[in-house]
Amino acid sequence: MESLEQIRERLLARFPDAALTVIANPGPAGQPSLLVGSPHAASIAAFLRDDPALRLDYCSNVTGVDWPDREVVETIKRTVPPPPPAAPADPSAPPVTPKVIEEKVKRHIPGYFEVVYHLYSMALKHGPVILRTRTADRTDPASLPSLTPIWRACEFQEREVYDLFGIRFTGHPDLRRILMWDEFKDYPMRKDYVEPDDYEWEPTPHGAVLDKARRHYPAPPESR
Amino acid sequence: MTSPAAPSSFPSGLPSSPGAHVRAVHDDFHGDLLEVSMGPHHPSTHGVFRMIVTLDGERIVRLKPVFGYLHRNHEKLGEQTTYLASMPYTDRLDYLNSMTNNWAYAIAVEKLAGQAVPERAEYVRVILAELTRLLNHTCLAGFLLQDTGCSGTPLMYAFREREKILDLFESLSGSRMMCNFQRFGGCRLDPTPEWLAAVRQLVDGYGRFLDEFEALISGNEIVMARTQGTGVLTPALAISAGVTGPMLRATGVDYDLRKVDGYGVYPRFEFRVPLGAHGDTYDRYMIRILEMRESIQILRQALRDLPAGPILDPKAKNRGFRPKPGEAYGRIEGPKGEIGFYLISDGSPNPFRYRVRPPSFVNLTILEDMCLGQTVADAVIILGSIDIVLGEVDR
Amino acid sequence: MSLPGQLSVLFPLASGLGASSPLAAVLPASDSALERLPLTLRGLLTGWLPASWQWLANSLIAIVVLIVAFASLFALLTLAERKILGRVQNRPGPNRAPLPFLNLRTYGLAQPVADGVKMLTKEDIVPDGADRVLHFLAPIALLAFSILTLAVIPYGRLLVALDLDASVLFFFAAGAATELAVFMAGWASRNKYSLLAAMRALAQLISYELPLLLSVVPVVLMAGSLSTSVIVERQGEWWLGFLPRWYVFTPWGLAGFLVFFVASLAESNRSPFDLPEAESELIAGHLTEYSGFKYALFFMAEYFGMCALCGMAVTLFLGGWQAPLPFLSFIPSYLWFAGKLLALLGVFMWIRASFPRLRIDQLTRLAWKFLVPLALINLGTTAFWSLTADWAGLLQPLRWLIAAGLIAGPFLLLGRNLSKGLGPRTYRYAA
Amino acid sequence: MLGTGLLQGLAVTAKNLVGSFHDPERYVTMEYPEVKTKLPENYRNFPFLVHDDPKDPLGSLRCVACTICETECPPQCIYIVMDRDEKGKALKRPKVFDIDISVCMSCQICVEVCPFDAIKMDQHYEIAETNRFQGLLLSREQLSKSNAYYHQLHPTEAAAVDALLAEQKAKQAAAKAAKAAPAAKPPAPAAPAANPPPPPAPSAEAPKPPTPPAP
Repeated sequence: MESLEQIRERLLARFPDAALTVIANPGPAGQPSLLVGSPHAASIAAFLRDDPALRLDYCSNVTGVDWPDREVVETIKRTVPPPPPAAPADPSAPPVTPKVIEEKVKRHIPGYFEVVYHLYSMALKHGPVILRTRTADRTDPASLPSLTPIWRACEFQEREVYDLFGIRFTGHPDLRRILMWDEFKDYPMRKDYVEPDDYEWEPTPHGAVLDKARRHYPAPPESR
Repeated sequence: MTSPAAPSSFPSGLPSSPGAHVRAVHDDFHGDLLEVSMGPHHPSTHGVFRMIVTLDGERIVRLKPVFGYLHRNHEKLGEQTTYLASMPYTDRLDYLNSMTNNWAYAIAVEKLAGQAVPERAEYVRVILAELTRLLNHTCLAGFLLQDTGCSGTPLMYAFREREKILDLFESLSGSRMMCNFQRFGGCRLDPTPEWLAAVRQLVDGYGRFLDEFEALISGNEIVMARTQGTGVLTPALAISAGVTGPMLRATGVDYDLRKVDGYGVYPRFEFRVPLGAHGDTYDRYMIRILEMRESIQILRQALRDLPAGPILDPKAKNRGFRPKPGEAYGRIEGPKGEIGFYLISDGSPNPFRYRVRPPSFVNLTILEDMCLGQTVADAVIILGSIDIVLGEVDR
Repeated sequence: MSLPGQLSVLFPLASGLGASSPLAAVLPASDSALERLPLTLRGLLTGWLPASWQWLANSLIAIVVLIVAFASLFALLTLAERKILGRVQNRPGPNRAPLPFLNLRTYGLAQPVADGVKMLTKEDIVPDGADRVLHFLAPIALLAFSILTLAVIPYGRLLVALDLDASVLFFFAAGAATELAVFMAGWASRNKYSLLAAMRALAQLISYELPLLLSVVPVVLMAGSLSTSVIVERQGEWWLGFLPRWYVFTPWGLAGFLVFFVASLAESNRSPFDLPEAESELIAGHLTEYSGFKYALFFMAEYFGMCALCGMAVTLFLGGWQAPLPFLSFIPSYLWFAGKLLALLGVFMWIRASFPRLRIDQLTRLAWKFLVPLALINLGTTAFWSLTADWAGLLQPLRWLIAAGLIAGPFLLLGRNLSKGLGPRTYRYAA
Repeated sequence: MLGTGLLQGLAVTAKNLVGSFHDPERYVTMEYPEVKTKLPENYRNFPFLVHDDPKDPLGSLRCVACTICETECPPQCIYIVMDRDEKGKALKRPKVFDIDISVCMSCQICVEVCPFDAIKMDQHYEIAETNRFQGLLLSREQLSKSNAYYHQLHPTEAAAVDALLAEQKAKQAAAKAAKAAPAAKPPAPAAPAANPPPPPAPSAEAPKPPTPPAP
């Protein structure tokens, strides 16, 4: 299979105004992914599915990821040129290595929602190509294009992402809650989700939960 | 249902099932339709699962699956516990196949952390995974035939054999169903020679059980009448809907991750991948029976070639495990289909994002397509042949 | 038939006045004491009454004995069914209920008692908005009709509660009414599952009443009577001096028996035709909203119906109370009947343990496209058999061959047509 | 021919019906309360705490209240409070050690992470309780079981653990002896005597951390 860079090149040739970024994966798994801008996501997905060299006909996994606002402290290594030697070079002295200074830079990354699609090809038996789409920020209602018209496999998984992350998929034929009940209001997989404080009394020895339980049930239901 | 009725058709250009024309017919045409809510407390929905079935006589004109009754936000739990502590939770996804769930999770974490696995552990994992496949397919065949109204006989035969496998799991891992056996970089315990001998004995006897089971069922005219030609799934729809596992192969698509990904030591074994031609319920049943026969072959080879050596990588770390930032998607061919775990690490002891790709959940997508135009009785069998476990669907 | 005879059909009370009433009949003295035991006992009980009262007392005794005997058989059968099902499934079946007050476990023999107590003490729930009257009447109607069907079966020599000239007709008329009760139950429950079950029950009734009746017609033709007692008497001869001449041992009889057997499985809602109560899709079908004693009545009626149909099959095809071999005639006739009945019931249970359930369209297709044509063709075979009754010598095997061909040919052709497109498959493997 | 498959099926069920009377391969039912299966050695069901001295079950607990198991427990069902003397000095033994077995899922992770072999898996499975709330919250008194009991449940594993502990003890004693004679040689780089014994080397069963963290 082509590398992700090559795929990106071909996609850019086809969709010149599409926003496409390859996102590196720093971990040992080394599976980079392709960030696709929302306006072209559906047509790019259709291209990936139908392109004879790729034929990514199988969308295995659809995931939402909630990236909250974060401060990233990045360590930037900077090479400081060594000071000019005061004395004439001593051949026996070790060569002066350039000094490396580590600087800590704080960077604020605004939060966003992300949907990750893992694509494989059943016809050509290769993969994965990882697609990502991102919202601009974490404000409600977050909205992203649905890929269900391209891969039916997204139908339930996008519904799940909608249910748990609150990302609305435009173009989804049947966007309803799937795991939570219909009357449920919040989106539980968001990082800032606050659990409801309505525990049943339980004999937990743990301080925090016990406090909560006490607030609701001053005495255990059947204290013996 | 309080929510408004779902749009009755999918966008054009989407591969659709043979029953799709029924979907297009407006309900007014049928006159009075009967809406039956099958479940969540129903004898054959395999757990707390509900199907809102609209019937024209006994024919299904609409079917909406409703689930989530068992939802406990498994993925949130995974984000709030350490990598190791998620392992016992994966047992509880698909509680029939804890060994393969463990393995899929271990593979994802090993990818994430770049952890090597000793050879002996890989072989033991294959043995356990194939035993799990036998276990799952045996159970499924029993449940499926129970759904056709067999008064429990095939189910009891299936459970009789399943108990033998569970006994093996119990004597190895300490628990019958919640094995919690795999670790990042190997397995928790080394199987003893006595245990391996017991596996050998089970493997030798399993073919006989399958023969008897097939004599009871596979040639039975009633079973054939009930299952052949019902719940047909086309290969195009199956691929598009991300259907995996025996269900996909029953439609004739050759896609087995053991061959495609060749994870673990599977490339070293000789086995065949049975393929169906019709994609109906009978094919889905028979493919599983044939897969069991292949599993027996794999088990024989794995038991023969099992090397000596450590069972857990010496560098493996379970407590205080903090993989480097990054992400990984690990998947294996579970008995129900592709079970995958998608992990994003931010360098902390807990995964930043922990996602399960559950095969039964995705396979349920095409339940309605397969059921349209069939009768209520078929819907029950079709659901049975999808092979869902609600612990995994609802997570 | 004479006028008093007709009267006796219409007004059973009138038959008691005639001397020809079977209840007043006496067995020939040549029979053993054991054979005459039931009649002797009855004579002891009612012999001292004046003749006009005797008839009434005898009828009451017959009713009580029938109900008590079949109620205890029902208790035994529920246990036997669970035991057989258990053993087929490699488990012991119920074996824990101790005998009341004794704490003695006798292989689960007390299980029916425990079940009965449980059923009687359960709350009787009627769904809100259900048709209370019909909901209440359905089990009663079902049980009543089931008991009616039991009345015309000859349980032994001269042991029949109601010896009508047209008892076969009576049997099927009463038997058909049981399905009405199922429909009542399904309709009155105000439950969608029950309603579906009721619709299924009606479809099943209409489909299977026909082959059931058609399979009986040859027997009636050959016996020349609609009376069950006469039909049994006709099967009492011996072929070559020792082979029983039961109807099942003729080609048309075998075919008729098989059709009757399959149809009676369907009529009694037994697996593989237990669609009205298909537990995997319809929870419990028409029984979904029944509990407690009403449920027990349903259960009981179902077993009564099963016993009646098995009894009828024994009567019509398996020689009724006749012994299978001449030298075995010393065993009383009613014991032979009981043995055959239990064996047939055992086969019912065996089948239940082995087969899955058909779908409703397949069920009706089996009836209309297989059983009905087969039964009709069987009628022709019977005609052939009766026309060639005087063929002897070498013609005799020829007669058998032709008759067997007349049965087997259509069976194979119809069977092939029925299972078109179905069959074992071969599978390919990925390269 | 129509019906052959059905007859074949009937033959199988008949074979099983007869087989269930004489063939133990087929008749696998065990009548539970009277007959019990022999549990495999590895069987696990709920943890218990090991103590060494049967006369002093609470004082001789191996547990040092390090709370590793408490933090690692996936369903968070363990609750530990360290025992302290009047001055607030840690006594390296638990004052409270509660396990809520209505929450516990018997995953054995506490056993795996324990560096002191103090917590082990029990095999007691008949734990029905009438008191839903307090009956399933086991305290340190209920959890404390003797080493002999442990040997009875898991003989192989217990023997290995005992050998390991004896080895550690010997090492500790050697270190102590070395410390007692500081003049002879510089103090060994062993752990101070006051510290708990160093954890065992990673074994095949459960990898142990290199150092026990401070409580």
